[in-house]
Amino acid sequence: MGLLDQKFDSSNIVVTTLDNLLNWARLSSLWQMQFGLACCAIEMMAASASHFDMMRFGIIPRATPRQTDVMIVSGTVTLKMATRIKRLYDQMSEPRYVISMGSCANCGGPYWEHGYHVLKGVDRVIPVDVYVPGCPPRPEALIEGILKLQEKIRAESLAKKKVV
Amino acid sequence: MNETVHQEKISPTNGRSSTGKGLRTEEMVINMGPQHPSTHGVLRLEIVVDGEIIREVIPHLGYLHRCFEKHCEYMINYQQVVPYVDRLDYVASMNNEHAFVVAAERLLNIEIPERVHYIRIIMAELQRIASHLIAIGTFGIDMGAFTPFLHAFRDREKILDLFEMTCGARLLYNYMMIGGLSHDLPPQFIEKTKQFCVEFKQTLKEIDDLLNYNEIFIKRTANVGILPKDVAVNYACSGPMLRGSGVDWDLRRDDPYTLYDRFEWDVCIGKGENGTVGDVWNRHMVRQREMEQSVKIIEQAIVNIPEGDVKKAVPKRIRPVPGEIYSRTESPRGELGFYIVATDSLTPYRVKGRSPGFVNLSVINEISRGAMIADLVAIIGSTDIVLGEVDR
Amino acid sequence: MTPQEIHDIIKSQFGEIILEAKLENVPDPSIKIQPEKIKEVSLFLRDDERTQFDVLMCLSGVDYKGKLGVTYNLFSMTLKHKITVKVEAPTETPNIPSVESVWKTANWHEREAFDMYGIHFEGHPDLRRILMPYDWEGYPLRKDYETPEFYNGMRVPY
Amino acid sequence: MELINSILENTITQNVLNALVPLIFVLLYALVTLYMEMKLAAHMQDRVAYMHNGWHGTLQPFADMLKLLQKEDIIPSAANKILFVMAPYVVFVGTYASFAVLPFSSAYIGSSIDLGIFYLVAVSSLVVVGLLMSGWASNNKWSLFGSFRSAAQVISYEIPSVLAILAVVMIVGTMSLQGITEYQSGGIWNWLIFGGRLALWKKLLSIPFMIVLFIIYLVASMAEVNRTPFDLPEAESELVQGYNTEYSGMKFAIFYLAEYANLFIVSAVVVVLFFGGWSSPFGDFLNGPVWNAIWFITKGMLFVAINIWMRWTLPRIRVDQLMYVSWKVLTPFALFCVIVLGLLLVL
Repeated sequence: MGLLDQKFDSSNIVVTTLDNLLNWARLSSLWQMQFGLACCAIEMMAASASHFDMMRFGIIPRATPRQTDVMIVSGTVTLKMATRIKRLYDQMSEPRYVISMGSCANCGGPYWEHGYHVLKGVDRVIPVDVYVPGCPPRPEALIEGILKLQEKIRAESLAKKKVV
Repeated sequence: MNETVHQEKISPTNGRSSTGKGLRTEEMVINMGPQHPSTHGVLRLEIVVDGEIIREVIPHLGYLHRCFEKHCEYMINYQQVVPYVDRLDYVASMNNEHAFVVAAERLLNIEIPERVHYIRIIMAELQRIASHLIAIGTFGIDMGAFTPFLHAFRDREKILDLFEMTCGARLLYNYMMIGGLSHDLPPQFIEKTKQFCVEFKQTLKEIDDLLNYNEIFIKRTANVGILPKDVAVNYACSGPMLRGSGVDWDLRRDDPYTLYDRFEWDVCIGKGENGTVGDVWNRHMVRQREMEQSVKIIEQAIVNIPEGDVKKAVPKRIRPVPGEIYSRTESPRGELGFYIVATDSLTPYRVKGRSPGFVNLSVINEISRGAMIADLVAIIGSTDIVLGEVDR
Repeated sequence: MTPQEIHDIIKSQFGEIILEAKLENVPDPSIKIQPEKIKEVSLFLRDDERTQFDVLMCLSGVDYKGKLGVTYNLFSMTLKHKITVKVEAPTETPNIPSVESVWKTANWHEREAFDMYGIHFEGHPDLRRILMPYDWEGYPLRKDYETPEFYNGMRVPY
Repeated sequence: MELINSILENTITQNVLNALVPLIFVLLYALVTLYMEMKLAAHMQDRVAYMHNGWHGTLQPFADMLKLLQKEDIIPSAANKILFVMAPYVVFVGTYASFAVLPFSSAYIGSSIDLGIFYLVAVSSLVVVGLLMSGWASNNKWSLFGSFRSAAQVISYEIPSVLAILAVVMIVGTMSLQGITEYQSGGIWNWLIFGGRLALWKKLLSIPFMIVLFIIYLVASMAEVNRTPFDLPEAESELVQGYNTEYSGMKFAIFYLAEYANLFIVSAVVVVLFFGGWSSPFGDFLNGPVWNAIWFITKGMLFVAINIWMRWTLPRIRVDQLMYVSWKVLTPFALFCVIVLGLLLVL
């Protein structure tokens, strides 16, 4: 990789354009894992249904983690579920992104104090790219979160990033 | 996804040959959930199958156990429980709130104005329609028909708009208070609701045409997952699950809790037009017809709604008399009860939510033996569980 | 049938097993009986012509600090009457006969009470945890329960 | 110059060039169909679907494709690696090889063999092998279910579809797809759905049977390409994604491509068998090699659209019902039609 790294390090026009193209492809075809946990899952469903129609941005729900790019952790993560979420995240193929939707997934939400069985934030088990606050966030908020994720992807550089 | 690790319980039938004649086949244990498109959330089922035929279903719950009952014991007062109650059955929050405030009012002996009763009934019935729409839509997806789901969600948005103009929230409202409501109805609410009732009848017909009387759909759901009357009663099933089995039972009529006895409407029961009473199709159709009845109730309620102050009876300080109570209401999924033990402190001593989903789900092993995997999906869809209230 | 009559029927059938009865001036009339008799009483209440309690609406465990209680909310669909039956057992030896064979619905309710309070239901066919993970320690809804610091390497408190 | 000429005249080069045409066509067609499917579905569902990438979301399929190229290619550690890697290619080869005999126009056919339709039926069965391989190699119980279902389904539905083909071959008297198409040229009235070039009374008598055969073939072909209501092998609500559950990135893209290509093949066969192939419906008007290709692709896409319409309308049927439909409904009806048509031809 050494030679390639050096070549790509000084980003010339070709590499930049290629980067832009690849980033554009990634950000406009974010396939979402069809995976709901709790209350937020209903809002997530509403966001992909007729009224809000997330498919406008190229977001298609897929049932299997292998073919998905973004995992929307929508709802309360319990300790029993946390290991499964970790496993699902491991099953996803790179490049993969995580949106933590709702207060519960961000920090435990209303269950932060006495929730003996609630994981206080999904970022304790998997890395999170975008946090969407709200209990539950409105579909507009989720779409905003996705746009934020797109911004993040736009700034990435595949050549510089070490792809696993 | 597919977890091959069964650290929790290996079924005793694993690897045993089936008793059928002819070809000797091995049974296989497969794991469905917690992430599976048709378990309606985070239910996990361990299925013992022989080919595609199901021998046994072992449900594993608790993937969404959010310690509701523990939280209730730490609240400052009873009113603070209401937001947590919202999050039990998150597709029917208004009904949950209704159940809890009715229980608390019985415990505290509060008389509330008639207007509050009427508004609560309107909200509960609108929410019942919204919840049934989700049930019907997702059931369509389980059957492989994607379009009815989107049609259902499109019309659900109209109800959510009504809720939003009333209390500002789309899904979890925190609208009802013990002794009253947090807001009165907004000015345009009555007209908009009337308009919705008119428009909604069209949707009902659309769903009938698109899904309910589709030949493939009937073939898929009739005579599947038959739940006989006596089993349903012994398992204490409730709601559409019980009525689908042909039991004429609705708490709104048979154990009236607010002013439901003032309205004219019918209890819908499964009649077995396409197959047997108590099959999946009947349970599905009970939901469909209940939406019509809910529209009927709403139409009567918005015409007769009296004037009044919705916050008049809200107590400044809730201090209950020691005692205990079990109060139940008819939520879209069935009998939602709250068992509350009160001491003289301001916090509840013990709150137990008797959720209909939890009880209805327990019958699943009984009714899905001998069915196929595709039927199991139909059966889960027809029980219409919401894991938030199953696991609490 | 009024609660008083139900109380009298139980009394005449089983003798002195009723420990306490709150029948007047309470929202839900309740009868507290000896825990070891609960299964016989349940079966009797379900099958007797006069009572016919065919539905167990709810079964809840309660921690009374020092004692663990179980509350059975019964209802008859045919005769439309209700009664609450209660039993209590000491926290150290919380053994209560299971009513799973009387009402199937008790199966999961009892598993939940076992999960949350550690009440041991004798004769239950499949008494294991239902909501908490199978390797969880302690009974979370007991009043003296303390949340563990870690579970499976994950920090539990905020 | 001579070198170039000799290369161009070389038969191998010509064959390669000939083979490139369908490949390019498949890629373009898949992109168009992907877009069309989502837009048609969205139209039925009161929404807009792809909108933000390119004009009305037209660039969406390109984005999907480019993204799938970048995805990590996972081979599960417990999988049978050789079979797992081979499976998508076997599926694709099965579909791609079928394109060799599709008569796109009077001037172009990849390979005009006399046993065209026979070859097509044989080669497209290769897809089943690929699906079985993928399901078995994934070491995933859901995938296994999916691939077994698909094997059972494709093999059972081959029988009614072959019977329907048999009837057509009986009337035309050739198995060459180009021959079948030429037989139907000369206007809409000569199409086999209207009995082809038989004598008038025979023609009128045969029309109802041809329509039944057409429906039988349409249903059977839908089952062969695993589309709703016969999408049991990848039934999302039952089997997660069925046989392709464990596939990611490029391998999944190839499955996807093969599925769509297959869809076109069965639609094209319907067109060739019953709707005059590349021939213009107006006799000699709008006829000619280029117009032929346009007619062929238009007719094919029409049936693709019908498939899409079905998919987003109907629920899915169950495994036992699937078998029932094939063995107890379609096969007897097809047999009956074949016998009647045979009698008609003998008279």
